[in-house]
Amino acid sequence: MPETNMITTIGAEHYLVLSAILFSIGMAGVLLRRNLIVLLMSIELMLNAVNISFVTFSYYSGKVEGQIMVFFVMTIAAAEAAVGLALAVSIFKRFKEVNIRFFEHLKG
Amino acid sequence: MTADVFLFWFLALITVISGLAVVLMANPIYSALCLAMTMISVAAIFVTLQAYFLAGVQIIVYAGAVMVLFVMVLMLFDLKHELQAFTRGRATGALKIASVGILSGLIVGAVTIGLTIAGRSSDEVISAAAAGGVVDTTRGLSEALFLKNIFGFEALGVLLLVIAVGTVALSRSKGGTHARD
Amino acid sequence: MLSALIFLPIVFAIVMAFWPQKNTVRHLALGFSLIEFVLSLGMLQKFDSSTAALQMVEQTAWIQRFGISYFLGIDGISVMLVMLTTFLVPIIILGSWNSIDKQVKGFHAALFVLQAAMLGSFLSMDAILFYVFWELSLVPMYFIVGIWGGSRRIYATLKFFIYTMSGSMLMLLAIIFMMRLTPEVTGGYISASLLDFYKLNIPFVAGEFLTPQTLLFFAFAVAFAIKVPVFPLHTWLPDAHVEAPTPGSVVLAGVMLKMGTYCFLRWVIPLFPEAAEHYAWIFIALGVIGIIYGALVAMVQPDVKKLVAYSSVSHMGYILIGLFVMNAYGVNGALYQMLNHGISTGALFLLIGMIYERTHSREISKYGGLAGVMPYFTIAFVIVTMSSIAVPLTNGFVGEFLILLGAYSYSPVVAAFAVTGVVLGAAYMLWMVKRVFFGPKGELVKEDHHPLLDLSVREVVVLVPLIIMIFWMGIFPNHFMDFSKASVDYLVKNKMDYSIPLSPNQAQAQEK
Amino acid sequence: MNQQALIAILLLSPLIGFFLNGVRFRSTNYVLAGSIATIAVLISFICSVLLFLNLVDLPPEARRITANFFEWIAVDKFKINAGFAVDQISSIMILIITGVGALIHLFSIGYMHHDKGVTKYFAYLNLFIFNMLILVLGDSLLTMFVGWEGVGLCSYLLIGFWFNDSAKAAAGMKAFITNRIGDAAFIIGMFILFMTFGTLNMHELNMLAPTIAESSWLGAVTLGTMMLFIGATGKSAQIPLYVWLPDAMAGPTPVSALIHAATMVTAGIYMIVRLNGLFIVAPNTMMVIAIVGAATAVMAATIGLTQFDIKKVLAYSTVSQLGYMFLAVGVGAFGAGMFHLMTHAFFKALMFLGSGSVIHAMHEEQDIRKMGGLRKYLPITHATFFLGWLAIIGMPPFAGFFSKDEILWKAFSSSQGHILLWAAGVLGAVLTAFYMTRLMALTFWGKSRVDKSVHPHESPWLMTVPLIVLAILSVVGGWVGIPHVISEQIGHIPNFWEHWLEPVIRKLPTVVEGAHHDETMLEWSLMGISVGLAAISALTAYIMYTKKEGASDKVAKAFGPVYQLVNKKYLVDEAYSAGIINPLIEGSKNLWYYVDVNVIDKATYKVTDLVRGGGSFVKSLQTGNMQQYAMYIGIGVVVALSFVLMR
Repeated sequence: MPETNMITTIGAEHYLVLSAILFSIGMAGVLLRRNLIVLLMSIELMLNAVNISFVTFSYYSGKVEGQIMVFFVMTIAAAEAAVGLALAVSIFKRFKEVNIRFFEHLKG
Repeated sequence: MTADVFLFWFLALITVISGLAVVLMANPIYSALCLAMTMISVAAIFVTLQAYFLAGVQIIVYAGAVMVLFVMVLMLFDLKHELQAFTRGRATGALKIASVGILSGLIVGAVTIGLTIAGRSSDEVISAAAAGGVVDTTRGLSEALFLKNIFGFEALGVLLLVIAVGTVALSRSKGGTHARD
Repeated sequence: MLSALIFLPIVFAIVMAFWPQKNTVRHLALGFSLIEFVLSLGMLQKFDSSTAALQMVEQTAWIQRFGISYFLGIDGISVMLVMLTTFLVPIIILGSWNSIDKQVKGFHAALFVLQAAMLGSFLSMDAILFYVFWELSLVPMYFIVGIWGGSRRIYATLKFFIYTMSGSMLMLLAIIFMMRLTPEVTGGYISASLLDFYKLNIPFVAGEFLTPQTLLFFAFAVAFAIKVPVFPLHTWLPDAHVEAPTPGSVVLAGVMLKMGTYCFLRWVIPLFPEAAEHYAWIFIALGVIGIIYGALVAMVQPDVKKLVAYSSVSHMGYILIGLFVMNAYGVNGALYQMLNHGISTGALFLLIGMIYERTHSREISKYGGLAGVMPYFTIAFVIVTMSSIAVPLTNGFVGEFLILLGAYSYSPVVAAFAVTGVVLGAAYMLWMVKRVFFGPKGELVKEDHHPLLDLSVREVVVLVPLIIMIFWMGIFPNHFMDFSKASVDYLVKNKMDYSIPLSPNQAQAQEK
Repeated sequence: MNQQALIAILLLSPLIGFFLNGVRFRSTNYVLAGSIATIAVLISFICSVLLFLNLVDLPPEARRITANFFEWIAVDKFKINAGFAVDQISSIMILIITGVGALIHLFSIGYMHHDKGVTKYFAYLNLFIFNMLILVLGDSLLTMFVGWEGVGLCSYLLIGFWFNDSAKAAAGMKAFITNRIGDAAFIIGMFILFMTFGTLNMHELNMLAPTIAESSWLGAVTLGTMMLFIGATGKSAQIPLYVWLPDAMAGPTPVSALIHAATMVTAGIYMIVRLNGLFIVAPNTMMVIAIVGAATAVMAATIGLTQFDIKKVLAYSTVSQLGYMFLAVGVGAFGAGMFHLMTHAFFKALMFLGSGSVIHAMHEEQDIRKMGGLRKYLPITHATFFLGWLAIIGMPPFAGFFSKDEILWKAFSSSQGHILLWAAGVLGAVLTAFYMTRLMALTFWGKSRVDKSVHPHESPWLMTVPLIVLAILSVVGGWVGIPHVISEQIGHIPNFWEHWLEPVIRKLPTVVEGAHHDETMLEWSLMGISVGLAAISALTAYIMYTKKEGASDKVAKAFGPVYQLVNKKYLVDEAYSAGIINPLIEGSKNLWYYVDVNVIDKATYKVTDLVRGGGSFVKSLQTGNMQQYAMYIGIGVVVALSFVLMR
């Protein structure tokens, strides 16, 4: 594939690479940030990245099932955010901070 | 350079920048705002992929509901600028960044190699898409959702209910709603 | 018959555990063990010593899916060891009459379970069944040492357990591997029967280590070598012996070590004949090292029990050599030496236990001049010592001589090195006897506050059968060897293509 | 009576005596114990005599009575019967053992009557006789080995009889262990012979022995016989394993007489004579035997010159005389070896018992410097000892003369012989004459140096009767083997001894050239030289120790360091303990400490540490830090993905 086409012709791989980059950013956030809320946001980023992939595959294969998955993912993401935030709230109540290290208390 | 192409590059740039900002911003409020930005640009990307219904849902559910939830919690905590945004430990930090980098590199590599090996250049894909045509996406979506995947849909409903109850149970104060501590 | 032999002790153990009276526990246990002994005599009566065939076979499916069966049988190789086990247990019970004073019921129950497990591993002809019994024997021993042992008993038990266990793991792996090979010979289904194992023809390439037969051979051999114990794997033995209570030491030295050497004969040599032949030199060399090393180290031990433990290492070295030279002299001698060692070392441990009961010390340097105080004890001890250092007309001589003869026909060099054990053996035992029994009265012998009484009637009753056996086996070895000769000769002749015949006719047919 | 039954009774009688005394070993009834033991041996003696007469009745070539009682060991081709054989050689031995044994038993009743362990003593003594009989009667090497080890055991028990003395117990132990070294070689020798000839039956071995002498040093027969000879050096106290015998004098004196002079220590010579058919075809072994024998004879004699313990002198004398016997068998004079064995049994047993009588009289005093002039207190002992003295220094016509002269002549004339061997023999004879005279002079003659508190008294008849009988035997015992050169002069008395042994002894040719007359002259002159030198030597010693006080000290001073060295027994014991025993013990301690404790155990601890370390490493990964967990997931995905992609 010639170099010029990479820029001028947008294909599935462009979307997928975008999705990968976004996913990686999200993952970096999960791994590196200490604020629980930002952590949750990073997870949302990762989920969104996955959604992009789904929609891309759905579009390029002409099948609608990919979008169904996105639908489900969104629901799960909402639910996960709710639970995560609830946990954040209870952590905050106890330690007046939402640092991830308080979860170390979950260690046996 | 057509409008489509320009639009993709523009949206991609915004998505990546705002995504990076989510991770890098020290103040969680800024992170939240940048996340909203990302959500919106992702919704726009959905539009370029002709997933109009999903784009709408993305805006409403994510940029609307979820983001509000985040911002509300942040407000509730009244968090100021954090002293230390990132985890300690250089070695583990480097390891984490390295693993993330390698992972993204691997995915990108996988994507490009995978598609070329499969021998399906994007042109063919586009033509296939045009031929097959996801013309009426919203209708198609609803049919797929409510006819084919009804069980999954219902299951998700149950899940949401459980989550709702669980969330309340987690965040309530001891001794029930009326108790004072 | 064989099932009864194995499971009767378990029934005894259960009865023992629920026996209401404390005072009669020992009498009951003695009675039970005598019943068991009489039963085994009945078995011996029915045993046909003229054939190498497997006798009194019992086979029922157990876990059919994996071809595991409850498969018992007895032949000349195991018969005398079974007798040794049933013979020693009543003696042990009588010998530990006074020395075990806590949890008497538990002790005797453990002893019976141990007996059952040992008999089981001598009699089972199915790999998995064997493995079960083999491992089962560890458990009661663990408790016997761990509960009734000396001050460092926990260390000793742990060492003993972990050593043996790590060997067993290797063996289990090898057993499973071999079971996977069995469909080749059984026509499609998996089998754990030893007889099917014998039929296997596992490829062997000389010089290449990573071939199935070599690996399996070493897996089995190391497992058994730990139990024997062979030279570099022996260090658990002195510790276990020193910490074990007297009866524990007797069982350990008398029977449990024999499980290792017996399995070399039952498993390793017939299953992997090429590898065994090719790598025999390793084990013979280790045997020689064991003889000399054990003797030298025994010589400088300050503790009597440790001395005897190291002498076991030395004696087991002889047995190992006898097994691996793989000729009729060596193997017959080794099998005989197993019995001898069981009796003479068992007797030595009993004797040491008796003196320990009186003085609560095993330090050689604290004794001296015991012969003047306890003459009967001294006579018994000297007789057993003579057996241990293989003076002719005692049992030890016959076995040792045959092993050396076998070693000589394998290689004169081996015999030349092994024969130094004859000298060193005399040196360490007699030096110990000199320091403990002769010379001026030592610190412990002089003291007045615990009068050193000579042997009681009970102790005499314990020792007399052993001493009778020492001479009987030394003067009329044929009475005992005849039981095993047919099987051993058959094994030696057909070791490359061995399988135990199931009937005398088959044995004769294969002979031709 | 049936011959087999005779053999059975012969063997079992002392065993029964052993049991009868053994079960009541605490009794101090010395009369009962002694009677049981002595009668048991007497019964054996009667059996021996009957068997001997039976043999005499048989034609010379068929003089062999065998008895197989049961099959002892039978594995594959290795079949050993509990079989016993009485032939020309063993019949002599059983006569000596039971005859001299009975006398010593009798003597012991008197000697041991005050000892608390008297019953035990007699039990051991009977057990010894039993084992010794097995040794000499066993028709295969292995049955012989049973007795061989058995007598070693009894010797151990009897040397350490007074076990409360640590040194005595140690002497017993030393004897047993030193013997064991020889026994180990003996076992190897048996293996070599069994592998070569397929049998251990001595009769068959002699038959199967090749007819042509083996010249190689590594031939089977040479090696096998060499190993057996090493076994013999242990049992018969030759260089380098002789060190136990002098220490063995710790036992009761009759034991020294029976075991360490008359019977057990001669087992090595007996064994070689029994296997003469085999030894004779191994000239290299024969040469070694002859050299070792000659060297021992001279060396032990020199040590004997300087000892002051009456029993030690006799012990070294025994070692020296045994050297003579080995010299004899080494030059192929098996008959002469046996002959000397017998005469030595008589006069050495006599001298030991005599010394026992002296010690008894002196209340356990053994130092000859504290004796002297005992002749008037112990007339019978002195008279008998005197006869024994004449016998041992080889004065004609006493027993020792004939046997010693025979050996010297053979050492000179045999094809295996050599003038140096002869010279060594003569030197040994001269030294023997000297130290024996010295012993006589210091003990019985000259002035009394006896402590005032001690009142020596003659022993009771129980002790003197055996002395007298043995003294008679010491005088006449040699007359059964009078050499031809002498018998020709005194009326052709046949040489019974040679005649009797002829069918079972293979002979080497004599190499002395020339006519019969020259040979006779040579033999006469050699005889004259040795007897003359011995007589001069004895006379010198007599003068030195009785007439000229202090002469001996002057000589000792003149030789200074040499005297000290000899007096300290050439420091062989010290060399052994410094060179072998101590390094062995120290080395073993190090072996235990380093190999067992520090290498093997440490290695296993290392393995457990490894497991534990691995465990704690994995444990440290589980921090509870969720982000780290997420990282592990990430790394896992990376690894898995790259694995998929790289494929």
